[in-house]
Amino acid sequence: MSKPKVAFYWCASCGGCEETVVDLAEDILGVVEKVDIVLWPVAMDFKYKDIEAMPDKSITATLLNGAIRSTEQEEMARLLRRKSQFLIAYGACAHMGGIPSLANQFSREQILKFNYEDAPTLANGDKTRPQLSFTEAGRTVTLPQLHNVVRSLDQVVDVDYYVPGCPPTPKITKAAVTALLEGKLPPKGSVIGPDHALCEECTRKDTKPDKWDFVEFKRPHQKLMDDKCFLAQGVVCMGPATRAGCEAQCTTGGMPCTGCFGGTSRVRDQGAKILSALCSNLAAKEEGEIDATLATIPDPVGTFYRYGLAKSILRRKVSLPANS
Amino acid sequence: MTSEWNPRLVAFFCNWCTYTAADLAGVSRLKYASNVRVIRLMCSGRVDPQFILDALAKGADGVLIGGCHPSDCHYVEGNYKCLRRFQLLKRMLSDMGIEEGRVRLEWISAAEGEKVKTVINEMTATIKQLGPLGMPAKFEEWDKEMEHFAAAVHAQEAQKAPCAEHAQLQETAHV
Amino acid sequence: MTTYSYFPGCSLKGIGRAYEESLLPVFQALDVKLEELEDWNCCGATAYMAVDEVKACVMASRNLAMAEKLGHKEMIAPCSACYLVLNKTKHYLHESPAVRGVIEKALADVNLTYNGNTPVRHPLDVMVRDIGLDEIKKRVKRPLTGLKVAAYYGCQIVRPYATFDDQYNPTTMDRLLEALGCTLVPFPLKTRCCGASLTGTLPEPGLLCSKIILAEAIKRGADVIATVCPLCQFNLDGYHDKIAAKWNDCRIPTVYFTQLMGLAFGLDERQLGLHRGFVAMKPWSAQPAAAAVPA
Amino acid sequence: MDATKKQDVRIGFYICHCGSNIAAMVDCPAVARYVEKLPGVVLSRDYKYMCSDPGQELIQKDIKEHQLDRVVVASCSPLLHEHTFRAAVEAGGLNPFFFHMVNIREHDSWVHTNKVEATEKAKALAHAAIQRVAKHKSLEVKKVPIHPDVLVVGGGIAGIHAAMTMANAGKKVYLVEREPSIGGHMAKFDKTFPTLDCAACILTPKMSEVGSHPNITLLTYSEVAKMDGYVGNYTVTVKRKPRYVIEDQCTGCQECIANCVYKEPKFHDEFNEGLGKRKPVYIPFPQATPQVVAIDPKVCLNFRNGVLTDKCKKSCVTACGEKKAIDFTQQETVQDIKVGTIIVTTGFKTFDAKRVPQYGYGKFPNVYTALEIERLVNASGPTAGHVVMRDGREPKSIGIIHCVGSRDKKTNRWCSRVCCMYSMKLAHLLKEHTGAEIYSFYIDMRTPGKGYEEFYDKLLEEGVHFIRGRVGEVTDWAMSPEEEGKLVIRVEDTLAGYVRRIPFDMVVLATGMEPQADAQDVRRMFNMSCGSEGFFLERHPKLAPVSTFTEGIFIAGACQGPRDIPDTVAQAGAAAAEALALIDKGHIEQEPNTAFILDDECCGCKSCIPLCPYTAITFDESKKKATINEALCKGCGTCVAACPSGSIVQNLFDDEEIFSEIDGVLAHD
Repeated sequence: MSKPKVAFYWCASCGGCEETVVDLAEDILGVVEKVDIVLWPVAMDFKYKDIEAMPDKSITATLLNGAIRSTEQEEMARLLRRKSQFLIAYGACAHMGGIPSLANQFSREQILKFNYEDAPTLANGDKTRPQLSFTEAGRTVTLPQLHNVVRSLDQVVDVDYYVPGCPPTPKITKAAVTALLEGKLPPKGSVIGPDHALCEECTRKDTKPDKWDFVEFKRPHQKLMDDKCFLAQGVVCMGPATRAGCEAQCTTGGMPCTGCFGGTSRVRDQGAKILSALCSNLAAKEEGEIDATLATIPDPVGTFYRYGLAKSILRRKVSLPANS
Repeated sequence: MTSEWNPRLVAFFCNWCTYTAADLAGVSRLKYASNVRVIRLMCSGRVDPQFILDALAKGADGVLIGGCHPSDCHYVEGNYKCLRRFQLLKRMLSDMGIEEGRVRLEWISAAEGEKVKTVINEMTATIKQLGPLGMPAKFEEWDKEMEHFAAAVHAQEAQKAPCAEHAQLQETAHV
Repeated sequence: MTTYSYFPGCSLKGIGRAYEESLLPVFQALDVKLEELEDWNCCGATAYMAVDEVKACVMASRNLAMAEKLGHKEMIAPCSACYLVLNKTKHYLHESPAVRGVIEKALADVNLTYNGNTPVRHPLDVMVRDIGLDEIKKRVKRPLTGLKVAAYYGCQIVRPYATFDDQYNPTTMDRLLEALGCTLVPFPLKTRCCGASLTGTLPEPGLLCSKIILAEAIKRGADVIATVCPLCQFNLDGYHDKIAAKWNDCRIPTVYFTQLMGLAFGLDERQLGLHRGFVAMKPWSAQPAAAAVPA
Repeated sequence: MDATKKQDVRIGFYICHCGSNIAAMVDCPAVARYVEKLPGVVLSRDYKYMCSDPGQELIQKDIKEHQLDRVVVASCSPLLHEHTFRAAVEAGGLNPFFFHMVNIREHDSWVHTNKVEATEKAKALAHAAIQRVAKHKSLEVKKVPIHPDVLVVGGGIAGIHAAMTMANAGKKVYLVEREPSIGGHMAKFDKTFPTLDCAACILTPKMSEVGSHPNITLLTYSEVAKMDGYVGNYTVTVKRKPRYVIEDQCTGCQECIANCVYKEPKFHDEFNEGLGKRKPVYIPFPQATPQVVAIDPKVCLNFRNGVLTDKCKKSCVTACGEKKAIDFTQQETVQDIKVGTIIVTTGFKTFDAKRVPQYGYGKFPNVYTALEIERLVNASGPTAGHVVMRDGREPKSIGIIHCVGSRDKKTNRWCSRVCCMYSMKLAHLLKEHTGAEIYSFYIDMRTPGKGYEEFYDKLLEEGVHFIRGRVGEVTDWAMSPEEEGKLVIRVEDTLAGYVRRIPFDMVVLATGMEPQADAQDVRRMFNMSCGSEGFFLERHPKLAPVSTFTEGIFIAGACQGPRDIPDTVAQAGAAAAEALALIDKGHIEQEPNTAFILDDECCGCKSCIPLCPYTAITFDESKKKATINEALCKGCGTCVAACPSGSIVQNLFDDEEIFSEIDGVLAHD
């Protein structure tokens, strides 16, 4: 009997997720032994037409990372969905839109204009923008088009499982792959990982005070931090609103949680919930004092939805045009 | 269309003050705009920011929160917690392109039936000026850019007999 | 030095010039500067108000808009009628979108706008609440000890807007005059009608109103009636012969509170316009009490 | 059964016409037809009166016949009838919390004028309820034992009557009064209208009964400082001010008063409205209860500025002798009381007549308030019932002005209800005492009560002059010789149609009733609401007139609004009956809307812990998770909204229930 076929693909992502697969180190050999990798553009040479030629559902599982923000990515997502029995959103971008979905605060035109015309680091004297098609010497080259909206994978196609994280840890990746290979799968739509928040496994948990009474919030660069709970030091930490499973790598390493695993299954909007928890615990009662404390969170959207704007309840800045 | 459009307001009223005030407005037969839909909670402290976002995303043009006056909360200070969240949420909503007048927090005591009327009427007028928020329609409109490929996939799938093939593949899935 | 915009109105330039003559040096003595509104117009009172309130408000609002342009925080209007009409106009501008619409359009035609930023204050209010009685006491050089005064406020500075004093029993002027050393006689008719413009149209009831006030002040033992309003002053001072012919002689001087302040501050009586009254106040410098006080 | 799946539920929907209250503005059959098509709905009916017996029976019958497992009723406010329908659902064999109520009367038909819009709104609200009720869970009502003791706050006639009623029913009552004696305003009155029986004769026996009742603990010269707990289990902190006299040891012999170093009384006597004088050691009035003297440290020579100096020769202590009742070292003490129910009867304050300066109170000595006249005509008052004015003369003519501080936009807008009647009572008494000519100036004559209009007729026959018109001013400005030296009332006589000036020797101001100056503090302490005028707000003006929005706390008397003695006593009885009904049931049923922590899911972040005002949430150090003490939780849901991982659930208001309600109200266009 043939080995199960597995595909890896990346869309709008930084490449970190691909690194995690490699980070499995010697464990990867075990995986490679058990499966046939049919697509892995970062490491192996398969082409689009190879996949297209495969019968539908002939890939057992596709691990797709990255958000969907171009026509090409959308097309690949749809193709892989069709060819795979299980489509797995791998990493924060596929899961919730990730960092790229912070672009949902701007229109496509604003983004293109900044990147190809206004960015201070730019050397593009002609202000040339990418063309969708270009013909030279009788040959036409086409480029994919940037979408107006950045989407999580499940906002484009049906997703079977989610592996959270920016990037997912080797441990959680291995757990997902093992579950797949052994057929010990949780209910469809599950996020692979525990369903409680990060504090549970944070090494700083015991130093968390019973009362916060925030009077000021600090950002990591504003303060030399000791090894106490970040919130006890007035530093915004998304831990209480973020799914555990990362082994608290950031907080152990001296940085507060920024929320890449997303909220728990009981939460519909991670940002709204951390906002609620933090604000409820301010010390101030008067409107003016409250505002003064909150002024120390200069960018609530960027802070609370760093990885999840696409999958937040509002998804995108409401006043932006659908097409620009 | 625009002349017929009536804004839809979702209101979260605390049981003890504002909900009672709305009852009082009723008993007093005060008349106000009919486009508000009240959801009763025990305290304005129960108002989860998710509720407000959800109401907007599901098609509310505005959200009103009503609680007891400061220092009058039936649960001591649930209303302060509501106020603190509201102050940041307001900023966040404006960053997300939602006009300030669409979400409002008002302290309305059990005796202020008249204020229920004024606030709802004012808010209705404000939102009529702002026009529809129409998030559900926006979501649809945003997704139109995916129609092309979605249609293509649909066409391809229609050519096959997906059911039989699918069943067969499921069997071989976990070998 | 604090500066207020100053809206004199027609009376202070005409029949009530003694008011302005005393008001300006008194404010100067208190180190307060008044800057007169350039090209001010009629406040809109009386006849305009009676015929067309909105048009009256339009006239008043031009003054308000210009005061805003002048940029001082507040404007002083010493005439009670001006004070009332300007405040009434502000009230309409805030409360009635319809009136506001008409006014804004009219102002736009002359390139003016109104933002509601300049409060209109009565000098009595400014003296007592902004400058303060302590400051005023410091300037008193010739206390008016022994001078018995009936403080008469008239109606318009407390009704309908009782912004700085009680509607029925105002006491601001009483306290101010006490600070100058005066003795205040109990005066129950503080806000009773002086006859107002009635005297011009229906003389009999109008004159009766004036007579009641004069007679009561005399009965209460007052040497002088102090007032804050040019129309009150005119009604109480202007018809003594007619009143004497009809009822009995009720001659008693009626002066502006600012004139008494000027006197107490040691300013020149003639400069304060004290000679202008039909029934003039006896020269204070000749009073024995005044002589007893070292200069 | 997994009740959260829509297809699994069988919902019955009922829309009530409420006669025409709802049906006149909402097309009830149309709403029923709309709801019938919603998922999970098995039957949908409209009915004339759902709260009636046949209406409730209909629900019960349908539950059985159609195997309903959820019920939604669209009718009036849930604050009015939720318990009625829950009981009906329970009687039909379902858990009472498989029910949800839609408010389409107070929130819809009564406040809107467009039938189409009102009907659409009813549909949306019903849709939300249908979606919500599908998620409802079976819940148990929590029963909490009720402490049988009662606290009555305020010892006026309302408090006295309520305390006596409860005590006679065998309940232990604490009666707290801030003055040195109980009796309140009524003790100051001379006679009562319309029967003219003497106030003291009917009140003082009740007062002494209170003082000696074995079930009543009387705490005078005391104030409630704090209230904690919940219905059935209140802990009340009472602050006892030092009266410098040991209550148990004072026999009320008053030798100390006779022997005070001040030979003559010379200090302001509060009980006589300052018309009389008292000594630093005093008993407020002859029939005071308890019969215990008090020492006023503000004027006693043994104190200076209220601080003990011990510089007086203390002849009072010598006079007290062996009883040793006087104790200058007494300090304020604090006492905790445990009770199950509380009756608040804190009464009213009379309007300060100085706020209407044109009536000259405080300026002209012969202008009096009505309460001062009560003392003047009283045989045990400062003048032993002899009506003489402050200048020593007996009045020959008296003007009584009604509505001072009532029915007036500038002061108080409300009618104080008692002034017309007590003004006539005083007119009668003054005429009786002095034979003076009496004029009463009224806006409208309000005599709605048993025997009241007849009393008015009697006064007309007695020759009291009634003039309809709001008095403009009281002045000493005389226009004619006969007005000289008199107080002139200027008034427009609206029946005769001209302005009159009438001179009087004496003017009486019928001052209205106002909320107590500290009503707002009392309200906060007992978790009550106030109406816009500042009187305590009843739970429902008609159906729950002595209840408040806080369970187990009742109100009676003029703290709830101006009223006369008969109404006050009736209300006090009603409040006592309500409290008794609660106590005798033995337990309180608490709404099961408490919150609980999902133990497996809580990560122990402690966000919720400081948010609970009742300290119901604690951190379990062994499990490293938060835990909620259900007995302390009052169900506000603040912690639920704040839990960042969604690991706290509130019964009756869980996230999914509310989200489905949001979904529902917006589902219908």
